[in-house]
Amino acid sequence: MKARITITLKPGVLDPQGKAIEGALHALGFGGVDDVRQGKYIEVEIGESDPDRAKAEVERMCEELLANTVIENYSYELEAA
Amino acid sequence: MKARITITLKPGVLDPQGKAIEGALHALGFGGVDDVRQGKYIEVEIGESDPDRAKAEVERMCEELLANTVIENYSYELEAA
Amino acid sequence: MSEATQKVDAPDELPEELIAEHGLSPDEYARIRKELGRTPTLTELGIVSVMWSEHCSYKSSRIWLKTLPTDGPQVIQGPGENAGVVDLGDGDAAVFKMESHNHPSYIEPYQGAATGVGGIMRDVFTMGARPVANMNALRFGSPEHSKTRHLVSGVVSGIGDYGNCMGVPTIGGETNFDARYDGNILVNAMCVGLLKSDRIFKSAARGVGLPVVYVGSKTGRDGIHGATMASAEFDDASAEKRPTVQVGDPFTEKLLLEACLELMAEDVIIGIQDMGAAGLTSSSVEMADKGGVGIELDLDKVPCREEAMTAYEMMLSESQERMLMVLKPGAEPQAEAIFKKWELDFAVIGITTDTGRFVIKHQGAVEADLPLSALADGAPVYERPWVPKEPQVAPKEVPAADGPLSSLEALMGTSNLCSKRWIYEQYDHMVMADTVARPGGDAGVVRVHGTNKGVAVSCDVTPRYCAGDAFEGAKQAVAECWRNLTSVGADPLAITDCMNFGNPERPEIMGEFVAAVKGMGEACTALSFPVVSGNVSLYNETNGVAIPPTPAIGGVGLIPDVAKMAHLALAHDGDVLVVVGKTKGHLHQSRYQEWISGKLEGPPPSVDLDAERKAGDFVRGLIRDGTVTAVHDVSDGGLLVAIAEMALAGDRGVALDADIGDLPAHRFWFGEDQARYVVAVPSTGVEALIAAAAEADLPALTLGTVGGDSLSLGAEPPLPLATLRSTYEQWLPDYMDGGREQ
Amino acid sequence: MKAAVVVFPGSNCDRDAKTVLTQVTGKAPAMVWHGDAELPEADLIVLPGGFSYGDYLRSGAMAAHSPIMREVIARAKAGTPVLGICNGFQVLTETGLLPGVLMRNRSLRFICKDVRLKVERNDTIYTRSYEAGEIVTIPIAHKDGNYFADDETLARVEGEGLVAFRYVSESGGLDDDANPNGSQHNIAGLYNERGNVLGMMPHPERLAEPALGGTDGAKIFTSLLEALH
Ligand SMILES: Nc1ncnc2c1ncn2[C@@H]1O[C@H](COP(=O)(O)OP(=O)(O)O)[C@@H](O)[C@H]1O
Ligand SMILES: [Mg+2]
Repeated sequence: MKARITITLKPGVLDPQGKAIEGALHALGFGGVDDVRQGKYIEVEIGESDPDRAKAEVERMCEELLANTVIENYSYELEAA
Repeated sequence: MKARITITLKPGVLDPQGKAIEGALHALGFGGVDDVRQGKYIEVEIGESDPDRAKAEVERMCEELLANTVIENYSYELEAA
Repeated sequence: MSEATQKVDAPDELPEELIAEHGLSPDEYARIRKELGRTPTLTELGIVSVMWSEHCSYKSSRIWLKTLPTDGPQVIQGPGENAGVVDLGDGDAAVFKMESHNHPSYIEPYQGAATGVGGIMRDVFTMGARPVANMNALRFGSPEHSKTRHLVSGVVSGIGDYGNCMGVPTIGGETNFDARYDGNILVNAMCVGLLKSDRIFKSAARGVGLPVVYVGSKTGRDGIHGATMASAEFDDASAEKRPTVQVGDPFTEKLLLEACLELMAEDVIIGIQDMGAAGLTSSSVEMADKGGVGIELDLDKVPCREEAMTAYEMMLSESQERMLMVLKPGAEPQAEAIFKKWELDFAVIGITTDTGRFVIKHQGAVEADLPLSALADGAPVYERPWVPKEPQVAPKEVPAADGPLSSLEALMGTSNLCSKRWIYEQYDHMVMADTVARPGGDAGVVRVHGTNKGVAVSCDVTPRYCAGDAFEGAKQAVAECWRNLTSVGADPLAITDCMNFGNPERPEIMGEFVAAVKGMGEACTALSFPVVSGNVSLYNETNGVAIPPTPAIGGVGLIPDVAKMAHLALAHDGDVLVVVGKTKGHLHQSRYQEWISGKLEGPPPSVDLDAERKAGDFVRGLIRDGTVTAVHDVSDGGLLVAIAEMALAGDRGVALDADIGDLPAHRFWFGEDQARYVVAVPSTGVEALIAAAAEADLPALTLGTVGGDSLSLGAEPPLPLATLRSTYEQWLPDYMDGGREQ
Repeated sequence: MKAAVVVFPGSNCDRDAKTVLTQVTGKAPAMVWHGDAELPEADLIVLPGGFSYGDYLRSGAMAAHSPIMREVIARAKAGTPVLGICNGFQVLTETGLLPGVLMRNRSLRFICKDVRLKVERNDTIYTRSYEAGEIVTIPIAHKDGNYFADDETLARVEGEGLVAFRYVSESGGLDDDANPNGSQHNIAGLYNERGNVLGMMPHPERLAEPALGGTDGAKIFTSLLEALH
């Protein structure tokens, strides 16, 4: 199965990249833009076809490595191959 | 409206980050993992409520700044505030 | 597998467009057909096209490059290997080379510049050296051009991210802004490495039946046609060529570096060659050609990142971070263990043969079977027609602005004379903990680890001079580089070069190239400063408009004891500044002329190589015997700019009171006459210094006294250093921020 | 004093750490490859600077999961001094041995330059050769050194005096101009509660010799030598 994982900063956590993008967008004339936040997107092919087990596996990956749960949240979608 | 933008490397473009993450996941015991690709996820609040105009604006942002269209593709979803 | 028993399945004919797309002229194609006695396969066409491209074959430049001086007692390895090697004494040697990544950096500045840095470091560690210093020479378009800011930002972070991750300090460089580079920026990267002179690795694959080994990253469809692209002129459709951009992976290169050095400590490598432009093709052809053997590759063994790659794609891929080696038979397991430890791919993909042929097999078919002689030495060599440039007539006198100090203030806040701190602070210039002279001075200096010897490095060329007169300009580039090394107290040893020019098929461009080679050659000979490696980048033009001739020079020197190194920062109040060398007030093609009249015209300053040598040897002597407390050569902007740089670096003012004789003040203070140095000397030593200069038949003139916190000169209000500093430091950061606030 | 320097794939200040440790202690440290299961007995463990795993994903994240780190964490918890420099600091926060995270610099750019630091206290094993409140010069070289912690953590860190170094101006002021990367409270280095773990973004090993332009960095190592002797 393929997992599409989105990792975002928790609300309240400073986001220097998001802020810089926002500034650059304003400079390019996108005046109405606001609240820009940057996160990560990770696609992983997992060798697991059972949805429950796949779910458990993806969550473990996120908790252990992909996200720093002190500052980041994650969400994901699973898609059968 | 809120735009959720996902930026991914074009197929075939080397993804050193994805490769390294894959290696680390293997080392952590996620043996079945394959084809890891890393991209970016960006959330933007745009001061535009008309869906067509919002679409056009987000696309222009992606083309001009957010995505490096030489090596990256982008996709997005719009969500009313 | 040494006999190619199978036949090549060649097509009857190849479409003309296909041949043209591969950048081969009808004549060149006819030569291939004749050589083979049949039509080439697509894979063969690809192989020949990259090997015969300007980038790999040097077909337009070769006959001229051969005229350059390449010898000297200090030279261990001249041009012909991956990098040149010079002797540093005690068995130490420095390995260095400069290379261009111009076209890729224009198309994708971050990745283009990053992979350029990665490529030049591979050239250096392929020789068995540990890279210890990087330099970068950058030419951007006018600051007003809409793409410039984006290009600066991408190029600088690309260079930084790659070098920083590798843990190799970037200790200097140069940066110019000039509208003539609007459509063709130049990104030239230089790397210096250190090794023991009895442990140099070369690329020749000597011996038959030896395993050919692939290590590093996997092969993907990256940069296919990169080498031919680098040799093609830009046009407005070049956006179409975008997907050929390669992505760099500095982390993998760091592992590759460590793995290669670990294997090199063993006695198992016969030849080694990095895969740069034209990847597997040019690396294997070069190794076989230099070793005088044939080579046969089995592409089924090549580690691939993507599925269903064809022989054509594998042979032309420019995926980064890969190396090819020929090992002693039986050494494979030992080598494999090292590369596996570093988590890198390792595959035996071929064997050397006695057939003299380049044979490529893939999935049971022979995809190519070419005589090696035709690919390397047999590549075309052109004596392209060239015309010399009309000598420049000096236009009228350059007008004077109000006062020298107010002119200085304005000049120091221009794109070309301002501080490049914004750039070099993005480069880790201290990693390896041997950087004894950081960027901001005349040359960067790193210690030979564990000794007190220093290796000084500088990159120089003044393109506006070369545009005025390519011969004098090229002489000046070599002389300035020699001077910058001298200014820190080094003995200049040798240079590498990066010859950036327009389309050589135009006789006037070829004329610039010829003049530049001649000028370089003359200067290198006169200064005993031979060329040990280099690179040529032609076709730097867009829609028929070429860049100014830009022969970038990268020089390396040796400081026997870094305790006796000189620096430009003024160190003591009360010291006296003295200019060594003759001030004539040449203002044509100067920064002052550009600023006051908005034009660069007339002949550049001429370079008297005898005077250069005399002044340099004299100043180096003063540094070695501890006479002087600060040294700076005079270059862009002239005397007053040099003095201002010394004052800012030392945070000490100067009261100027020079006797300028009959020269108008603006010519004295801003003229760009060559062969000059400003030195600071304790007041008690001034007389002796002036006398020694006279003895050496060198003009020397006192300029003023160090002290205070401003520059003062005549009746003009003094210029506070704080004011000058903010002008000097702020231009580049303000410019780069401008994108945000516009 | 016997030191061990852990080498991760992509570490690049391991040799610099070795050089300074050898100079100061007179003994070469053990260089330990990350994949080794065994960590030798050591009075000090150093996690050096560099780009472990290319700093891909998040700086320090993958190194924090290296097999050797299990042992490093155990030793740290048992009281062995662990010094993380630059990337080593990032690894320490990723393992949770130190609180907070090091985010991308405010400017988003890599910064390499000398900075002024205030030594907050001199009653620790790392700083006893300094004066308390001393302003010292040590270089930084990083892209991700922007210290961030939530308010509660920050209050705890300050309350317990865990800040080791802060970025300051020449005169010791805590102004924003002196803050090179946007770190909260200008934090440049941090101790754990027990004081045996120190993470710092600046590179003391790079200014530990007059020829390199200064010696302020050496005092960290002389302090350790004295304390652990
Ligand atoms: N692209 C760059 N990268 C690193 N350092 C640079 C770069 N451009 C300029 N510098 C540094 O800025 C200083 C001034 O450069 P330059 O005026 O070209 O020196 P010089 O006139 O002595 O050749 C030098 O120390 C140089 O190394
Ligand atoms: Mg100079």
